Amino acid sequence: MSLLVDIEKKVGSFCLKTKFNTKEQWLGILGASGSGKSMTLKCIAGIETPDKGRIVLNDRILFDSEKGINLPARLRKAGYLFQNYALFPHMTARENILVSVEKGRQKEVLEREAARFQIETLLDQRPAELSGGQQQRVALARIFASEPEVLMLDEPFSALDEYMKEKIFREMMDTLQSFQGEVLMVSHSRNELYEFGEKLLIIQNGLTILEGEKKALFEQPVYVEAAILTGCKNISRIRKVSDCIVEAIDWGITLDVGEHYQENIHTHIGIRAHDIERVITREKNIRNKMSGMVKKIYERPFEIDMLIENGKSEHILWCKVPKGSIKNANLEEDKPITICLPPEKLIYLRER
Amino acid sequence: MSLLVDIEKKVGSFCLKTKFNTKEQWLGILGASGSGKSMTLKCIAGIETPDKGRIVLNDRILFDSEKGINLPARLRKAGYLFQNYALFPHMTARENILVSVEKGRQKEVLEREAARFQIETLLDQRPAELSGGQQQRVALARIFASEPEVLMLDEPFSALDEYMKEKIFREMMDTLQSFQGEVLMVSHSRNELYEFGEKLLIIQNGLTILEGEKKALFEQPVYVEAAILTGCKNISRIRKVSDCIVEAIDWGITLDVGEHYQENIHTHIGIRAHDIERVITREKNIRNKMSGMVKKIYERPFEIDMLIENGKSEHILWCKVPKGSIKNANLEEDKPITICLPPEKLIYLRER
Amino acid sequence: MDISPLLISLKTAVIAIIITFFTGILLAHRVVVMKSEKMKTILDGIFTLPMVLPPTVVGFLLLCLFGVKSPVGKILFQSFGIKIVFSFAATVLAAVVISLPLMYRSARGAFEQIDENLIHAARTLGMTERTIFWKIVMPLSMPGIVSGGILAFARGLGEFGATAMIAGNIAGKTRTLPLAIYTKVSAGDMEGAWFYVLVISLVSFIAIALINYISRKWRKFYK
Amino acid sequence: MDISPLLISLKTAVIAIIITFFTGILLAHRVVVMKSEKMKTILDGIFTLPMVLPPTVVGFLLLCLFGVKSPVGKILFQSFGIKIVFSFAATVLAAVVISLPLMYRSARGAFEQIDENLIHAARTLGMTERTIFWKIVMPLSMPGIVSGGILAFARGLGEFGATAMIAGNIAGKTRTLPLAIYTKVSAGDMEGAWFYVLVISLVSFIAIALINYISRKWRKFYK
Amino acid sequence: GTKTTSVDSTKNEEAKQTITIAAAASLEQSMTKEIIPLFEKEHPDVKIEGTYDSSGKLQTQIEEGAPIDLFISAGEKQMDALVEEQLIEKDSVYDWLENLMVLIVPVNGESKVTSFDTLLNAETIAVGDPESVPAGQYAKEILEGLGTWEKVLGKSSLGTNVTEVLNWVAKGSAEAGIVYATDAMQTNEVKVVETAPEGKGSKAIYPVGITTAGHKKDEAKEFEEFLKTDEVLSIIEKNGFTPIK
Ligand SMILES: Nc1ncnc2c1ncn2[C@@H]1O[C@H](COP(=O)(O)OP(=O)(O)OP(=O)(O)O)[C@@H](O)[C@H]1O
Ligand SMILES: Nc1ncnc2c1ncn2[C@@H]1O[C@H](COP(=O)(O)OP(=O)(O)OP(=O)(O)O)[C@@H](O)[C@H]1O
Ligand code: MOO
Ligand SMILES: [Mg+2]
Ligand SMILES: [Mg+2]
Repeated sequence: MSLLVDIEKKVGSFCLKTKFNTKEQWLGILGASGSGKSMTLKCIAGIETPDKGRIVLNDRILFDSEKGINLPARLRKAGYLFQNYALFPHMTARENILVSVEKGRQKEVLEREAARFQIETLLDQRPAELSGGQQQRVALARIFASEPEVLMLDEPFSALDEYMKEKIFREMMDTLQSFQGEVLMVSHSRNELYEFGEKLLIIQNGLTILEGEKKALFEQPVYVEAAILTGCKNISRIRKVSDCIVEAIDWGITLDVGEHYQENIHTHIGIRAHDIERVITREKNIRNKMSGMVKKIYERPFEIDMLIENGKSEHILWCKVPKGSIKNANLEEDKPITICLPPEKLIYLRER
Repeated sequence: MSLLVDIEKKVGSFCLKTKFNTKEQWLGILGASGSGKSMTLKCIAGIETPDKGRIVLNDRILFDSEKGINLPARLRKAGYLFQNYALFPHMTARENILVSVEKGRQKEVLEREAARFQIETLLDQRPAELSGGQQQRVALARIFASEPEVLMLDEPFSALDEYMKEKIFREMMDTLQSFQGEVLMVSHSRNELYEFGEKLLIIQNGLTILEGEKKALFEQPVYVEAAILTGCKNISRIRKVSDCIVEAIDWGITLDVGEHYQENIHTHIGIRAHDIERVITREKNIRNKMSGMVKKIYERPFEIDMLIENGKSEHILWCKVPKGSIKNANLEEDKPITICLPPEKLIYLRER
Repeated sequence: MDISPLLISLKTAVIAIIITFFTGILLAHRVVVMKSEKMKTILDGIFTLPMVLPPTVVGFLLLCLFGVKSPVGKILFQSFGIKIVFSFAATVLAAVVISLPLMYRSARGAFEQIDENLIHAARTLGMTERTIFWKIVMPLSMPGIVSGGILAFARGLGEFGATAMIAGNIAGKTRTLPLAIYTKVSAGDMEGAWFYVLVISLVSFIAIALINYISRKWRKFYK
Repeated sequence: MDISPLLISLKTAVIAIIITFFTGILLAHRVVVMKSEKMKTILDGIFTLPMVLPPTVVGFLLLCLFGVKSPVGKILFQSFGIKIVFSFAATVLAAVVISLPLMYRSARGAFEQIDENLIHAARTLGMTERTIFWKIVMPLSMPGIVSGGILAFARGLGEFGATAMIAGNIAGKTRTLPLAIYTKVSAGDMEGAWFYVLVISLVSFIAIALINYISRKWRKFYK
Repeated sequence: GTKTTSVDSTKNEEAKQTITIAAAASLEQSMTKEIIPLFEKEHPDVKIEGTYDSSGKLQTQIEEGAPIDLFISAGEKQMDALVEEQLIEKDSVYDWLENLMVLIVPVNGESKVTSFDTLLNAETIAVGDPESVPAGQYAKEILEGLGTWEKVLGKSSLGTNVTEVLNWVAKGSAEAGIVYATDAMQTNEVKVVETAPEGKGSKAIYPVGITTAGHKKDEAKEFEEFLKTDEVLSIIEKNGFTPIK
């Protein structure tokens, strides 16, 4: 089981250049809105034709511009979940699901998929009579029913409610364990992708900027753009001050840096909102301590988000603390606060 | 500024009965997939006609079945963000946005909205040439450009990447501060809704089951269904054992209950995954302690989710701990663990 | 009043619409999936030709093509003993040729209005082009197809010039309602003419109501 | 060879298609937004009537309606000095009446194929029904409208029976190409007939290519 | 007795010979209502089908191989052409009837046209197309005889068939027209102001002929002979034609 993709395509002023290779590993594709995620999947599915390159699925050449091969979408066995579902409006959910299932197996397949996606009671409704989330479930069931070799999910959970999302996600992960094929999932939810698979591809402006182990990429996203995509909320340009000391220009502070910092390479520094710690003791030897003002507090069910203003600069640090910890007692807007940016949590970055 | 809604509508076997009243307060609408959220908004927008009831916006009667009033959608000034955007496929983004703006103000409005949603470079593209997220931004800009009196957002952020989501969300919150109208937001993301406004409406199967202050609702969701929607992952039926002691049937343990428990009313008990604590000391007098096995660990960027199996029962408790705390050192699958369910964190529920 | 024109017209129109319907749709589909825009325009032109020529002239051309002296007519007659001119088959032939452009063009318009994403989705689900055509394209283009069907049926029912030329005007055999009306008018029998005008209007009304009803049931979902 | 039929035909077809185009679309729109399905079917029947009657009969009815002896014709003549019969206006009238059903039905099919959500969206954005019609409905139904336009133009260009009846066959004044072709064929002047057949085919080809080209440019986005 | 007859008659029905005649449209009424039923009564073994249209069209159809056994033309030109092409048996052709040409005007209103001499007072004149409609051909010949053809042509609308010409005059589209006497009888919306003066084109000759391609020569011959009977001729006369004895 393997999928090799190495394609180029230009549409309008947008230029796509994707290259990756998976082998019995699920691949998550992370990228900003408009970065070319859907386009990549469409090329694999055979809906869009790349300008050049090759796509090979399990030793079957789906596309090869040099050999002039371009397998029709129908024969590719590439299940693609359209971002807007593309359900057939004139068919009931049942008919949609069974559209590509041969007569003899319809009952079995229908029962299996309807149960999997909890749509037993909706089978006689047409797409216009289904809610957004219900439509998505029917679309997923339809793809599963067609038994593809590679499953490509374009934001599969965006329209599901959180309960459903978690439920279907887990169930899908379980089902997919037995799924004998490649799975690609496009998402801009780093949480989803983090849970999803081991491998991650990060796309930016049509280019694959990073490919690798998800943990490594989350810990060390290398590029500023990748850091933003993996959810790093605080990023600043840096200037070297002395050995092991840099100035974070956008935050207006100087920082002790760790061993990973390389002067010639790194131009930016980042820290995740979760990693900024509040300092409440008067201890002196805490490194990278900073005082500021709480500018804004956003309360979430289990977390508190704060925007912290540095006295010296207008720039703002974003900080997340779990609710209920002693560390966030007496937090109030427009009150002073002391935080620290632990050197081991700093991420060193460069621009592409 | 106020919006009063009190409507009934039957479509197929689905029956909608919504009633609420907002007054210069933003209202979040939370409900499972297919619960009638979109339908409610469509009735307000004038796309669907309720069977009976009234809708009054700022003293303008939009609909009144008794008086026979049914204002056409065009005059309602109700901006509705369609779940699938409903952009006009033959128009560029620019034309879509300006579709309802009078000639003299086009330039100004376009600049304002394009900047707000960061779509300046996409203005000449048609919907088919835009990615899912880009389409959504254009649709949002189009609604803002039409300057409605009530803004209804149907899952406005579902197609945005997380960076954009957070950014646009914050910006929108800021913009909306100056927006002189009601705002309704439908979502199944409790996080989004929690941040969104003070008031919350919880819909289940077409019925408004709860309406009130979001904090109160999150703390005390009253009904099992509401608890699930607000993200409570662990819920069990209960049976009274003795004063202040109940048996949580589905978890297979007995629990000390707090003062809020009322025998005749409550049939279920719940606890949020965040609120389950790991016990690592040998202290004896911790209440509601329980030993179990870690069945599964899901790692997320900043949290760890665990499924914990009780020795006595098959049933599973879902538990979330922040990463990096000492409390989750040495966590491994298939190892024993001790947790406690703090009585003050227990939620007492009943079925509708 | 002689009702044979009604029967002949009904038989002709029904057989003709069946042929036209499927042929028109087939041609339209072939043209729509074609890549070359030039080819599309040329075929559009050819298939529309029977509409710009006076029906009598179309009839004349058909006569040249299918007359017993023509190669086609000769082969048909000598090999199969089929003589098309002045037979019932000729009324059908005339109606088909004259009404085909309507079905073709309407179907083409309808096909072109379908959201391509749905076709893509169908392909990735492994559906063959044939299945896609019958299960997706056709139902989705129903409103346009129905329009085409109504137009083609009406035109076939009302066909006169070409029919008169190739099928003649033989009472009880090839005299359709339009020919009967024409004959009555020519003979100055206005009462008889009005009668047939009424009959043909009624037939067309009923047919349209029927088509509308069936198609409405079929695409009720669509609204 | 006399080219006046070409000029007359061109003038007739162009003026007729302009009238037919807008009238047909207007009627279709009115019918589509109508609530009652019964009313829709009845209007469908009425608007399709000119297609089922032999054109000569339609011409005869027009003659009864607009002839100098008819009330309408009398008023027009006595009050405004306008005599429709046997004038150029009559060729246009015939072409319009005969081709209107095509435009009407095609436009109706096209309108019915539009995704209603887009219309809803337009309404909530505060667009008036008129703006919605021109800016949303029309462009989205382009393929169907173009089909209707091509059909109506072709039919108007090829109109013969009704034209002959109400406009007469006055060389240089009301003799259109189809009439010229008919005359030539009847007279056995095959060479002359072929010449005019060629001319009319060419005109229709060019018109179709033009319509296809313009509409393709317009709706290139759509694919 | 009776039983056998009925059996025989059904047998006859199957054994019946069908011949197709093509006749000028103006003959349809007389043919279908009276002459054919009469013939079929006398010849129970023969069934007659008729197609009626303008003679020009019928000529074309015969030329293109339409299965026709007997042709009755409303003009000698068409018959002659077919004989020339050996599609009609020369020997079978004979002149059956004549139809006089008349000048008509709409009934109501004062007409500026009272005779062929005042024809040019009309603004528009309806005549058949001389190229394709026999009535037009005769009209042309009459007017050529009177020396006014060229001028009339400038004011003429040329009908593609006689019905059109008649209707144009009946509805007042044209102020005058030239048609067959039999046509003028069909409507009371026109009145005859003058019958064409004796001379070239003053009347149409209706010749009858048997096609060479027909398979039912005997029956066709039988019918052709039948047309000459007094019974038929009196019917014809009643309908406005003049038999040629
Ligand atoms: N036909 C086209 N012409 C011009 N540009 C296009 C065309 N189709 C797509 N694009 C551009 O290609 C880019 C990639 O689009 P794609 O749909 O792959 O984005 P995406 O990564 O899936 O984004 P999202 O998460 O918002 O769905 C976008 O910037 C879009 O504007
Ligand atoms: N025309 C119809 N006929 C029958 N049932 C319908 C019709 N339209 C909607 N429904 C049903 O109404 C219910 C509510 O739909 P609605 O779109 O309001 O859900 P929703 O709360 O917006 O869900 P989601 O979050 O998935 O979008 C659904 O269960 C749907 O199946
Ligand atoms: O235009 Mo025709 O020849 O009367 O059907
Ligand atoms: Mg996308
Ligand atoms: Mg919804």
